[in-house]
Amino acid sequence: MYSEKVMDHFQHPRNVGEIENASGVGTVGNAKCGDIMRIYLDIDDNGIIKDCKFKTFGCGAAVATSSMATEMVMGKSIQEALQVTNKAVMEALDGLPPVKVHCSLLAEEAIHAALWDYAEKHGIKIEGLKKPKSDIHEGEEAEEEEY
Amino acid sequence: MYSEKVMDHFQHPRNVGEIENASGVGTVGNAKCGDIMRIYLDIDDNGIIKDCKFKTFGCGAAVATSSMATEMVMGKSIQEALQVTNKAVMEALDGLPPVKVHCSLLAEEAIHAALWDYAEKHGIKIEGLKKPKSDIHEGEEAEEEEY
Amino acid sequence: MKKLIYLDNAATTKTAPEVVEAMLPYFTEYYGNPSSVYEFAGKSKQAVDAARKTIADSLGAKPEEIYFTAGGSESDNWALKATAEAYASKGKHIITSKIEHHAILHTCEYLEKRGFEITYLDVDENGVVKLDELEKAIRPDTILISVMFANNEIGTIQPIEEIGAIAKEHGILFHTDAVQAFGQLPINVDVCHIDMLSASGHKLNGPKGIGFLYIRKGVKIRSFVHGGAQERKRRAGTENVPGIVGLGKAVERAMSSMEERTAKERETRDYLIERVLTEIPYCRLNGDRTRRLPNNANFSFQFLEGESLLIMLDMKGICGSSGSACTSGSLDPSHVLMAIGLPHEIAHGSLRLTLNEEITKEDMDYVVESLKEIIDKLRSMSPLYED
Amino acid sequence: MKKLIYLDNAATTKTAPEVVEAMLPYFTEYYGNPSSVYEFAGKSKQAVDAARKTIADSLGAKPEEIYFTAGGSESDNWALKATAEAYASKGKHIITSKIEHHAILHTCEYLEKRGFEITYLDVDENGVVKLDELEKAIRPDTILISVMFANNEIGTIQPIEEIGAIAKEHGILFHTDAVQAFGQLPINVDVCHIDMLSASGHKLNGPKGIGFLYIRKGVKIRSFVHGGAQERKRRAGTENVPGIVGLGKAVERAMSSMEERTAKERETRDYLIERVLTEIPYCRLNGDRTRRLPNNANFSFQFLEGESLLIMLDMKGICGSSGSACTSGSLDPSHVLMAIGLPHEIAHGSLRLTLNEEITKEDMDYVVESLKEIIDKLRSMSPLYED
Ligand SMILES: Cc1ncc(COP(=O)(O)O)c(C=O)c1O
Ligand SMILES: Cc1ncc(COP(=O)(O)O)c(C=O)c1O
Ligand code: FES
Ligand code: FES
Repeated sequence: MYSEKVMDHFQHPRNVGEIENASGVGTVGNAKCGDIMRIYLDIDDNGIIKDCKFKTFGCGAAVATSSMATEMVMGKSIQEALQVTNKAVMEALDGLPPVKVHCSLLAEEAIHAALWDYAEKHGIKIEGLKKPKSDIHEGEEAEEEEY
Repeated sequence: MYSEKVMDHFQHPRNVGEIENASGVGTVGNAKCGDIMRIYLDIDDNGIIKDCKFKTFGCGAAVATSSMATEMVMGKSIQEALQVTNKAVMEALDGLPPVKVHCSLLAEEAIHAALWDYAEKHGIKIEGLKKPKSDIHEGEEAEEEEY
Repeated sequence: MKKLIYLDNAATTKTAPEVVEAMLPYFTEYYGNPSSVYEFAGKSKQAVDAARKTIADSLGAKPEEIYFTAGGSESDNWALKATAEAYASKGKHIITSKIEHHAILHTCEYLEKRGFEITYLDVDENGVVKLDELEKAIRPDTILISVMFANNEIGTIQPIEEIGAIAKEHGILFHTDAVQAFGQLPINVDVCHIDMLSASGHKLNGPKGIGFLYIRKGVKIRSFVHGGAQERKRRAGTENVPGIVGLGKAVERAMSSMEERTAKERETRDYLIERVLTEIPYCRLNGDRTRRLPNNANFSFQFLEGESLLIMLDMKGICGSSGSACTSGSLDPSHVLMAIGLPHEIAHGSLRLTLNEEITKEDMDYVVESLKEIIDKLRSMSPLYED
Repeated sequence: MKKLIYLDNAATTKTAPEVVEAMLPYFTEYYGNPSSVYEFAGKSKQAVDAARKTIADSLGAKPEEIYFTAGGSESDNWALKATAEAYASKGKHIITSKIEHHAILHTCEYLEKRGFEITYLDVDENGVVKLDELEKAIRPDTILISVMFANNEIGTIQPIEEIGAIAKEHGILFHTDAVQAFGQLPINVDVCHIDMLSASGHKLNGPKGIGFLYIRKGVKIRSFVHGGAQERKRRAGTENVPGIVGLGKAVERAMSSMEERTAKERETRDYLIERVLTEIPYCRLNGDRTRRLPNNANFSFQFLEGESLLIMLDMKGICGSSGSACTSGSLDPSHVLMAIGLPHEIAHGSLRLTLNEEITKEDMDYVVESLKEIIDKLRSMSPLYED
């Protein structure tokens, strides 16, 4: 069902945990399945993500995409981090089954939420970042036809 | 599907053939399946059935019941022959599958038709014998439920 | 063992030993439910996917257009009933033929009782559907044309490509019951514009109790069996994994051997037809002489009745049929033989012999000699003969 | 080979080797179509009749009340849809429960769209249908009560005898989905006043793709699959002879071993439940502690999610499930766990382990140790834990 990369990240998730006094924390829930993800960011004065950790209550795909997403944003600038979309994460994981595409949105949205938290705390505005919803719905991906 | 006795009479039908100048000949068709049976009777002056032959265009059960019925009426008086009902023939054959019960009516009706022919030719009336229909329908037997 | 010449391959076939072989591991080793999460069940899922792909490839279809069912009858019921439901708002008229299998005809009767109107197309004396009648039967409210690919009794192959073209031209869905044709004839669903196609495993040396319905992507029919999310939510029920694997293997086998196998069957069959027609009087071949399934021969012998003939053949170790096996509970003469215009008593004396690749000309010699003897005997008992 | 502890016997079971053994001759040796006239097919017919008798005997039913189908889902669909059709003139109200299998629930939804009204009975916190609610739900136009014999997720056994008595008292037909119970619990259709009963072969070490519907004589439902005259004209399609034979053998096997087998399963299962409940914190057992299927355990572990748990168990060679296999396409939490009142996030962390007779206490020790390790790991990753 899952690719080898997904299984690897699921079995050995990178960057699990919390960051004390994080620069930004974002928690999102997935309205579709009820799963929850929280991301902690440590951002230095140059706007570079120095550290990133996550906690996930979710399926295998959720764990793996969180893990991969934290790896992908690490060391990046805020603007670069905004490019880490769920599609990019999925590609890096060699894909997800169609029914699991929505799980990858959790990671993307949690990063956005953490960045938003950071921006609010520091009173700045991040170009291209919209206020995250606490519950995300997916819109893009093609649903399996229902019969 | 068929009992051993039915198979025996089917494989080695008794009294197949025609009787020249028969005392009575009866032909009946089965409205249900389209099959046809003809019975020839040779009746002596004392009203005893001396010989009996048949021809059948019909299924295994039709052949076997014809064969058995001819054996059963042979040597009998006309009144006794009237007692050779399809039930009696079926019993003598150790039964027929439900869907084949109607076939046994052919033999009974053919005997009746031959006796009627005999009675007409000789200008007599046989007690208890009704004018046979050329096409017989069954009424008695229980139909399989249709769903 | 008693001699056995099995000539009823249109009723059902022997499951090929390699098909059974392929199925076996899925009973006791990889018995997992393909819908389960754990890796162990992945084996079952892969096997199901592989079979689906084999079947799709054999028809020029996509794997996601193949839906497994319990057999031809379920497929036929599904196609007709679900189309009727899904498209009822567009119209309530369906066109089929007079010589369909009962799985179609009785389903049509069911639909008639529920307000649908069915046109039953006539066939010519060889059992070929009349295309001009089809054209004329089409109405604005026609939602479906269902015509079988080849007939199970007389083997006649229908002009499916032409029918498909007509259906397409009028924007009407086209279903074909290919239960007899699949595995015997090459079929491409695109070439023939087929929207739905029914097939059954046990007719092509696969297992009984498994079949499929091909549903072209975009056709909006729903489930016939509701429940779990199997078969892309369109057909509920735990997948019959061994059955599906067996079906896949049977299709692989049938496709790769088709040319050679059917050539051999055709030759042996033609030898039989030739001998019967020349050596047995008062006899006719039913169905088209050439446009017929390679393994099918269907004769009518005057002055005798089919069941007696069958039983006597059986006593000689020859398995044949008269009408179709599924209707042997019934006493009516074959609706197919009536539709090609045979009178009742001739239809009654019909015999279908359907070959497989193992049947030889020597077998046929034995069959012909047996037939001659039996037919003589039955005719001598018949009140219709020598009248 | 990798360690494999198969604890998903409610999803499907291994086909017993003696069942496969019994089936084999009917693939390649006695492959005849049971409806055929010749003697060769008699072997198939006798085998089908024998299986039918075994099954009927096991339920206290008559052989002619057993109709073979392709499995539990078809049986459920047939029972509901055909009753709805046949009795629509009497009324359009059906009563079922909130914890039925989707084969029932989705069929009910289908009927709702077609003008039927369905009452879904509540269950108590153990998953037992509330009899007083049932009494209250009955109306003059109620035509059917359908309540499952035992639940597939939490194993709760329903008060079927009482429900049957209520149905009978009100002259309402009573169907029960016994797919999980049949073979695990003794069932007598007369004692329980059951009018229709669904069962599926692969849940009791029989083959997949075969099941049956018991229909009490006199119940006027018609065909679901129309076509040939098989199954007393009520279920068309060439009989799946090997499947039927296998089902017969599986039933024979299940009935003769029931007492001993279920006693062993119950003991091993209770050992598991005891250890899990005492050794793993934030955990509950779902379903009734004693009124449950002998092989079923269903736990909820707080702060973690089911799929992750399943995958990690899988990596240790343990096959379990969360919700039912048939719904694993879906993301909704189990409707059964919701119906017994679990909040969403607890329902989400549920695990069903269903045993077979081969599972030992040593296996369970391994399962418990694995569970502890995995649950620790998942909880440490959870944003809900130690909040
Ligand atoms: C209670 C119940 N009913 C019906 C079914 C459906 O049975 P099948 O998958 O054999 O069609 C199942 C199992 O999936 C079940 O557990
Ligand atoms: C043309 C045709 N359609 C449908 C069927 C039904 O198939 P099954 O018996 O596998 O359900 C048959 C065979 O019986 C057939 O010959
Ligand atoms: S199913 Fe909820 S995150 Fe994947
Ligand atoms: S079926 Fe016609 S006489 Fe038996």
